[in-house]
Amino acid sequence: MSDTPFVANRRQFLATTAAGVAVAGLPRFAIGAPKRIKVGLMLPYSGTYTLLGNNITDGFKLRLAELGEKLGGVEVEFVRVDDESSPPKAKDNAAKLIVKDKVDVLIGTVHSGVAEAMVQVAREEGTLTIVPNAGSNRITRELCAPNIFRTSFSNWQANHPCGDVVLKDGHRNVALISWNYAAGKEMLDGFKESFVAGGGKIAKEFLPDFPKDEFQAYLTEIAALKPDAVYTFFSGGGALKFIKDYAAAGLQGKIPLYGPGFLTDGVLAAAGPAAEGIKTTLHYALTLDNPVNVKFRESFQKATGREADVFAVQGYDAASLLAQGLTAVKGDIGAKKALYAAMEKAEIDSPRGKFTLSKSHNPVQDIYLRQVKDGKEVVLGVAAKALNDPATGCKA
Amino acid sequence: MQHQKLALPLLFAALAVGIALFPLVGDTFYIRLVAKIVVLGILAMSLDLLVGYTGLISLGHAAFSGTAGYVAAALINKAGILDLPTLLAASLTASGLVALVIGWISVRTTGIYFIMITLALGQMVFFFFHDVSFWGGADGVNLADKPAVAVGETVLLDLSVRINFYYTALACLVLVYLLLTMVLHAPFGQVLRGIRINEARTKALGHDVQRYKLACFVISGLIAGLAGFLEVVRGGFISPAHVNWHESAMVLIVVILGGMGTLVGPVVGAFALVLLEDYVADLTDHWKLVIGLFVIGVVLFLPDGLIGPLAKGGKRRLCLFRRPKETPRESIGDA
Amino acid sequence: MASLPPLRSGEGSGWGQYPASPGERVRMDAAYYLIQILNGVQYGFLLFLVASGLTLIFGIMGIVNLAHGAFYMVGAYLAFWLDSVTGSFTLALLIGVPVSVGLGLAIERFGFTHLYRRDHLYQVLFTFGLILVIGELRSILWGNDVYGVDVPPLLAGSIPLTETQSYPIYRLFISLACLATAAGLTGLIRYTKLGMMIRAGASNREMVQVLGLDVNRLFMVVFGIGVGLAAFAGMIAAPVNSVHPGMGDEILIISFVVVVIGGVGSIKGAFFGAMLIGLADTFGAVFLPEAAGVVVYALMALVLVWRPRGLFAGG
Amino acid sequence: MRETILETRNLSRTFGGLRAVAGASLAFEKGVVHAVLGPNGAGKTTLINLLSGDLPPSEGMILFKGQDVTHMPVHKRVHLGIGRSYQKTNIFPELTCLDNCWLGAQARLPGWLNLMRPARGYPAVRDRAERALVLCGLDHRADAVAATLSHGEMRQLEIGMMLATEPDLLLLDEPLAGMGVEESWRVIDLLKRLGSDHTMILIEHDMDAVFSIAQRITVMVNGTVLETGSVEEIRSSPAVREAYLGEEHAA
Repeated sequence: MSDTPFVANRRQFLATTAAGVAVAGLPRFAIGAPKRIKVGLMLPYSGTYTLLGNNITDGFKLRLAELGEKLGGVEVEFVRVDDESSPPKAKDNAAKLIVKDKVDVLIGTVHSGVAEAMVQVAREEGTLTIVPNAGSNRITRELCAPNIFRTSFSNWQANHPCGDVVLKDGHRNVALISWNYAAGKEMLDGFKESFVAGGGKIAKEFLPDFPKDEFQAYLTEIAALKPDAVYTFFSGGGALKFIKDYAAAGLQGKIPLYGPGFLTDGVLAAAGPAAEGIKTTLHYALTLDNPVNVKFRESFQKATGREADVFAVQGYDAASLLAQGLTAVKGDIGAKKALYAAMEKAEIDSPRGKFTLSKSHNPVQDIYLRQVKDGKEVVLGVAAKALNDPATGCKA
Repeated sequence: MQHQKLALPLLFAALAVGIALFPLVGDTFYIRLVAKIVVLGILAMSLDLLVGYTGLISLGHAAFSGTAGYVAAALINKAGILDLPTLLAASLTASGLVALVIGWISVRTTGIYFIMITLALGQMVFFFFHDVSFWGGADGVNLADKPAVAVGETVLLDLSVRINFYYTALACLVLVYLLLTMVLHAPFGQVLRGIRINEARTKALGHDVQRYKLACFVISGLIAGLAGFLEVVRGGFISPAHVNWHESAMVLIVVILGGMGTLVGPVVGAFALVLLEDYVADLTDHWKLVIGLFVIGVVLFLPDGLIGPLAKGGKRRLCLFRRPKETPRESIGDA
Repeated sequence: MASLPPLRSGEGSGWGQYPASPGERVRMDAAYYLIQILNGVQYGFLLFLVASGLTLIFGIMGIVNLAHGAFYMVGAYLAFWLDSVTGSFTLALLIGVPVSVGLGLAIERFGFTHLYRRDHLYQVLFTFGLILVIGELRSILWGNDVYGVDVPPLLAGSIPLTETQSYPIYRLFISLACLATAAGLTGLIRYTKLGMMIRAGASNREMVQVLGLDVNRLFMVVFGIGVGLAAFAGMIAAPVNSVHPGMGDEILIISFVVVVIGGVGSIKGAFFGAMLIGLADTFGAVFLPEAAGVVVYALMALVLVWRPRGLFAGG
Repeated sequence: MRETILETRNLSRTFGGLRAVAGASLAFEKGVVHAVLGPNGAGKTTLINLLSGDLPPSEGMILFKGQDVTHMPVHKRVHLGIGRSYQKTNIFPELTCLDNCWLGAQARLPGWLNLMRPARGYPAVRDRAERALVLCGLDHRADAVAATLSHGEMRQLEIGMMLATEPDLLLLDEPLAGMGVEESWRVIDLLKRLGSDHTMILIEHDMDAVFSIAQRITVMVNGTVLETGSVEEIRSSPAVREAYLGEEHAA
């Protein structure tokens, strides 16, 4: 569990800080700009994605610490809700933060399904929301809104560049496999779009049920199909299992494996040699050689005792984005129009390299090509420069 | 028995009035929470008809509410139908049919076999909505809009307005309570009670118990469907997790927690569990541990539920200590 | 509200899994089918280990043990933890199985014994509570991360069949281990006094008392065996399955299906049920990917319509 | 010769290898109390279970009022007018005596899906239930919870529940099982009263009871019918004396 010292929840906080009670009770803006803002963290603190939730949280807190525990001159009070990555509870959890705890800013979440439900509530209530991970395209397309921002990526962004990569490597006939759920399909579609356009052919597409991780049957069929390459998206447990089974089935090295970076992020240690040679595209790589990243990895390591990862970065940047916005409006969270405008124009100096935001509030960022060599994620270069999500269907 | 006859209906009346007045005083969040509780209460009541009154322990109840919810969602999002009566009719028909099929297969067995089969068939429904991408896949789907009752251009009841939904749900709760009370006092209900206490003898007295059990299953499924429909309208969201057996188990907990075989108990249980969850989740990230221990505690020390003392008349107890006589073999039942 | 976009599933029918037309489906060579069958059988064996314990507990104790999958998960996490501590997978097995059996017996003593005289309902809910508690304890002890367990060096590597097709040795080992366990279990039940008690108990609990046998001890032993089997399954599966929080639930439900198909209390039923499901799941995944999840349940429904008490229901 | 109400033809039931009832061909006449005697394991209870439909026969057929009911389920036979009581008291312990009979009385309602009107709103049912209570002599205990009854009273209730279904044929399986002396006399009187205007098939160990109640007697030995006749014929039958009474006196 996260070991950085911060308010674990509302009750404890109110208990410890009289000021908190005062402000929480007072009508907001009675005295001009408030001295503090309430940030609601709606993230998974239990279940499969716990680690992601904690890294995002700690990334955010790390940036806050760097800025002297203030964002745009105002102090921050945290309220935390464990969303369990459970879509059915998503709306109630979001409502809990917005309606019950009356947070000024909502940060969340990891799971796409939960994020979409959360964003819908945020749209209804008009609460400023920053999505620090969930890549569902729809969040910055159909669901986009003036008060919805994203500091991570869109599923399309993370996969589209890989189509050309695979073609450049000379593979024309590729088998696809991912879980049969929204994120999985969006990832594969992102890849297919550029790959097929470039003349590639899809040998076959496998969509096992989420979160089934018995891949043996599919691997056997892939081996029989003998495609030039396999493009896959799994994450966490599924990713680890797939990578190991792929090697165990004797396909490693025979049929090269490609995918979005989540395939290898966070599982390299556990996967060991089985992950060797896998090529992935992502908007970040731990080994990125830029000063911000080097410093970020150190201080994150120092603060938490854990190795940083892409999720920590996304949390870290969420804080940066909010800080820039608040600075522009001198901490007056009430001045929404100006605040959103400032955030939209923000240029974030992130460990992943500088990035800006599109009209639909999705990062315009470089996508890197990485490959696993000797258990390390090595950056081979930039697969797509300043890539912008098409944002089809965004009417805001 | 005697004072139970009065105590329980009075308790329900008090609850209903309390819920009706709450919006005048309560803050927005808790009004939402109560709406959630009311819907859960309806679902738990429908399960009480099976578990508490007929002795049929179903672990697949979420299949019925879930089906109704999904059908409503699909009609709203894909066919753009917003007419409340139409949607309700369609959803209930769907949940009723599912109940009919699952019931037809499972009422032929009893005891643990019944439990297992309802669980397994419930999961089958779960995977149906989970796998077939027409329904929206693992992440679930959001409602594009909320139903309303309109005559021509004039909208009589718009459920997207929270307070409207609140009182609609409350009305349904009261209605379901009255309906079930009626059914249970009718000859039909007498036979159900007979089946719970001594199925073989009920049969020997000339009642086609299979048929009664199936009918009971379908009625329960229909009411569960109503709850599922309300839930999807309330949350504006439906996902496979709504159909998962964990959901069914939690509803079962709600029934026991409140006190089964009492109708009002399940509503009390809904209040207790939802409020507990809301409170504990604030205290610790390991709140599931607390809930788990709580469940175990209830099972071990509170078999009659919170309103057990009120509901006494010893009927549950006697039933508990009658069962062990049945050997697993018997409990596998007369197929 | 009205401005909200339409349902996601509106995009793409989902049944269009195959860009390649069916005719274009590559001819699969013999090796392919051999391996697919091996896959199905191996999965079936694993299911058998879990389901056999489940069915014994059903048949003899008359308890629906929802927590059975949790023991499978505990086994897997123990395998991971002990393997990383001791550095030896064998050692992990030797320590892990007794530990989990001990845990199971403790729960039987302090929990179930109070519930034997109660309605099934309470036993079911008790085991459901156990799932939540064990799950959270797991996340406190080992966190919620996903772990991998290395295949013991001896069994690493795979047997090449064609230039792309090859079969992992460790999976063969799993099948053999399960086969051995199955044989042992059958022997135990057929030829020992304990086995006699178990058979008696499975067909009729009162008969056990008639025979003047100590029911409580029988229950304890049976529960111990059940938990042991589940944990053992979890442990040997750990190297091929990633060790993750959801694993218990996944195996539990599918084992239910196996028991329902095989018939309560019937080891034989559990075996055939497991094989049936193992193969159905494997080939379902290949031939109708979209409906893969439903296939096994549809199969179960069919069996139930035909035989409401399962294929090998006692009595 | 009275008309036959129930007839069995070569009725048999085997459990595994054991033939509990072997080729029983019997005719039971309307308005007659017909007792079935026999030592333990003679297959008496099995015979009753076959007649009531609790057990399916292995062979043979059963005719009730000339209609083939061989494979008819229990509840349907009740509707035709076959009622039975059990040897092992089989009642609804949580319910009052009245409610116990009520459930039986309800079986005669037309249709089954009666969801609206309260059960109490069916006077016909109430009358049937109360009549049954009077008949079985428990009218004074109408509101007592069955579980609180004495053993004898439970046996009476057992019979009362059956009567509530207003059967034309009563199947009584050892109604005196495990009763004290004056308790059993109460039930014997009850049976005599019933006998005057009901058709009964009665299984009983207690010879004196049987001889005082029954008009016709069938003696069974290991599943086969040894002899059927009037009380006198049976009393004087050497075969019966040999097979049954002999052992009975020895005991």
